[in-house]
Amino acid sequence: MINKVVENAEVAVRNIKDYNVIMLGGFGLCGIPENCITAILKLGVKGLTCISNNAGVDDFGIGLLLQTRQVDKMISSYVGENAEFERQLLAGELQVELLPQGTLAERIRAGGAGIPAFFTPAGVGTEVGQGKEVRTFNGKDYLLEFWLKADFSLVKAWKGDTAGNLIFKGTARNFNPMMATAGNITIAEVEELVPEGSLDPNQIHTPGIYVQKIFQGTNYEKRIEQYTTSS
Amino acid sequence: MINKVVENAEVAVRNIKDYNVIMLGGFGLCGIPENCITAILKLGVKGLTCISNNAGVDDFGIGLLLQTRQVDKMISSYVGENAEFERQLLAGELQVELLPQGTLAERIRAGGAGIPAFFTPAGVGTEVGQGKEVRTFNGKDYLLEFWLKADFSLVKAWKGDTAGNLIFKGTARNFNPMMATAGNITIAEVEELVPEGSLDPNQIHTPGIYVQKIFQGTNYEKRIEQYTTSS
Amino acid sequence: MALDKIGIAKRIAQEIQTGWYINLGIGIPTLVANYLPEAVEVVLQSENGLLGIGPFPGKNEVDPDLINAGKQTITMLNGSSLFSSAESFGMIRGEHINLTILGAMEVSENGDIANWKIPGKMVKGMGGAMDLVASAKNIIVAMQHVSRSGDSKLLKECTLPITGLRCVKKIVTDLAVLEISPGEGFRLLERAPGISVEEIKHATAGKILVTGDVPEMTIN
Amino acid sequence: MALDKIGIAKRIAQEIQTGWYINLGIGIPTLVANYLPEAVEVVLQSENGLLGIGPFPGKNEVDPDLINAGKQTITMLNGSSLFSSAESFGMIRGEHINLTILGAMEVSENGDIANWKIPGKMVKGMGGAMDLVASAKNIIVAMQHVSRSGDSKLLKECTLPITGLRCVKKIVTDLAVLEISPGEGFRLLERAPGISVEEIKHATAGKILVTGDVPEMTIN
Repeated sequence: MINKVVENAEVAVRNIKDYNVIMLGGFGLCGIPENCITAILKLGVKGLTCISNNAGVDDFGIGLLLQTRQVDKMISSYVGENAEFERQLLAGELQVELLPQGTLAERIRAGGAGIPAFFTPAGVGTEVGQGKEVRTFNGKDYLLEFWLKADFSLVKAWKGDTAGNLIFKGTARNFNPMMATAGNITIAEVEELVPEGSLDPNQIHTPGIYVQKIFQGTNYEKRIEQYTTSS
Repeated sequence: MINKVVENAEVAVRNIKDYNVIMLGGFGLCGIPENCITAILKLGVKGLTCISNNAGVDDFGIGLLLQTRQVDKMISSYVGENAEFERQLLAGELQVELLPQGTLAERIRAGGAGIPAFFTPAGVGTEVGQGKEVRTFNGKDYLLEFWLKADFSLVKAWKGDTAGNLIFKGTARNFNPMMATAGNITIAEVEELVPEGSLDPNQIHTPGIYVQKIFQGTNYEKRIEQYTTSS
Repeated sequence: MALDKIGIAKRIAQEIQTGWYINLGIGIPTLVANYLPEAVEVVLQSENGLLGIGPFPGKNEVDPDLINAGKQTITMLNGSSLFSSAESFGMIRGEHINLTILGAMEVSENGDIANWKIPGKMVKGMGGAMDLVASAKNIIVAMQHVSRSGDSKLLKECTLPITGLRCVKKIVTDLAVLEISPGEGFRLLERAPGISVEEIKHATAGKILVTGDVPEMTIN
Repeated sequence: MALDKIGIAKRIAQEIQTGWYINLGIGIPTLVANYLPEAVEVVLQSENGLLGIGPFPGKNEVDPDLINAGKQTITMLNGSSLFSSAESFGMIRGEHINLTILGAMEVSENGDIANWKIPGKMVKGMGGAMDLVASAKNIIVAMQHVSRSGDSKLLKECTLPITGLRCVKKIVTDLAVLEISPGEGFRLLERAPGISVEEIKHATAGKILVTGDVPEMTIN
């Protein structure tokens, strides 16, 4: 099958350019493409538009790219807990577009699935609905929302094979599968890269067709935001 | 967890009424709810609208319900190879709405996912597009299509647990997962019913929330339409 | 005496029926899970991709790849399932969730809710709240009846940016249980132990409907 | 001499580049898989939910739960993946498939295709064809140049119900290889061995463009 393996994160991200639109998987710090973020820091591209449910914390995840001022715009649903983010936003240095989480997820899914627009009830009558087309179906109002696509999608999976097939683990799946479908180039970093034929075809979460580059990630920190135990 | 198990197909389908809209999973004869179809034959309800990619063959699958004249209308994408179907259609005894296969799949997915309408390129400029709203996005024309829902969805899975979680096998998955989400009542028949906790949460194709009734199927025939071998 | 957070959670727990799938917001709603009667069998959804939230993990069970929507480490139950954010919000928009319990900064007498933004202060974002309130068949709000500065949070109209219109069904506060009676106002259903109807009326800026004797809540 | 079905399949196989994901229609298109050069690495999609179609099974490997879109029993390859019909057509509509090869009853000189219905005769349905032709970046049609009754299938305008508008890129028939030159007509690229330009012109009802010497196909 077609082999998608590249050597490492630096090689994988090297075609990202200034002002590109990039999607980054993850919910909070769970399931984020840690290696790709580090490689983008090193690459030094500027003016990025980042589509990601959250914006990381001050010193981890997308927060690192905010510190280096590589991001011009964030499209997210929740950006709490990030002081540098707040500073840049209030200083007018960062554009922010906030979307309902389900609308964000569905717009990305639509981008990958060739659906240019769809109707959703989320945000009707709110700031989110301002300027958007409203239509009534069965007596309920819905907003017209458009697909989202990216120049590059950066996703993190648990296991992946050389053909680009991916399996996620736990709630680290979150936005990764949709983003994998919506990138012009999708780069997958995986905790365990295995030969094709090692994964059960029936258990693949993201078919390899969506993935252009895959590499074995290293040194995963997997930082926990709210360490909570029963005892 | 909430237990969805019922005794058998007869118990599962007994609330289906005359003139209900029912979805039936499967592609050709692969992954069809054999036990539910037999139970509906026995139940004798009439005037059904059946949403299914295909209409079975003369003497198997939905073809059986056509023979007994229990079906008033079919919504499908491909209905070849069924002489009784052809006879009823030409005699005006059966209404048929043909849809592009991807449109059918997406309309069902939309029904389950609370998306009342979406735009798709399939069918623009064809009979399928007649009377439908056309809109241009990025220079390409798209049709507005609406969600599909059903009174009952009948799906067939490989394994299922008492909480209603389902795993499909091979290409028997096809329309089953979306239909499971779009039925007011979804009935799942499975080849192997296992206790909750037996299936890996990471490998579930259909979460149990979509399934109202589940039962252990029996005597699967799994008829092959085009038996083809390399030798 | 006004209820504490645990009291509010315990009262909401009484609303829950066996067989329901439930989404619990951050804060008081999360506490509700701790006070469900043993016989009530429900499934809790976490909108980041899990059905069947279990208890918090033991110290040796903590898994950074398994968190709830509040980013807390959690566990799964037998019968749990994992899925993507698109599937998760498909479940929510498709009205497969029976009950949503969430906090609010303001609720209006027609059921509007505001809980995502305070202009001029930091905007953290709406997360999944707008999807949840736009779709849920049954929404219970858990909140304090008045703000820290003493203003009523039950208003004729919301003053903060709206999260969703005409969606709240019931409100459980430290003082009362009320339901939205569309076109009429807040219908007072129960009083917190020792709280008078007059005190509740005084704390409610929106129109409040009181019919006959209003019983006191029973909280165990 | 006009090509037979295998000849058409062999000629189309030459169009295929390594790294492509391809959807093959029923009939001649399915045969193309048999004539791909060894060095060309492609992945075949079956729209009922499989990437990585393998050879037909041995008699002991037949699995009724594993079929292609033509309902034939098949096998999988290492690296295959399975998915739902919604995901499958998401792949198709989202233009993740590099090439679609399908049969046709008629093609017009602007690239319209008709292949799903003959009014008055049985309607079998369009299956996935309308989604495929509305979305594919690259569509090659495999068909006979003229019908059994001797009528050209390459027309100024289609007479049968349309499957898709302005979508066909290239046509490989028993007589010729042609590409659609938008706004101009069918551009003749290659002749079948021993077939003259005149014969092809005669068999083509739509406008045909011939520039310079038209080479003969090379088929191994």
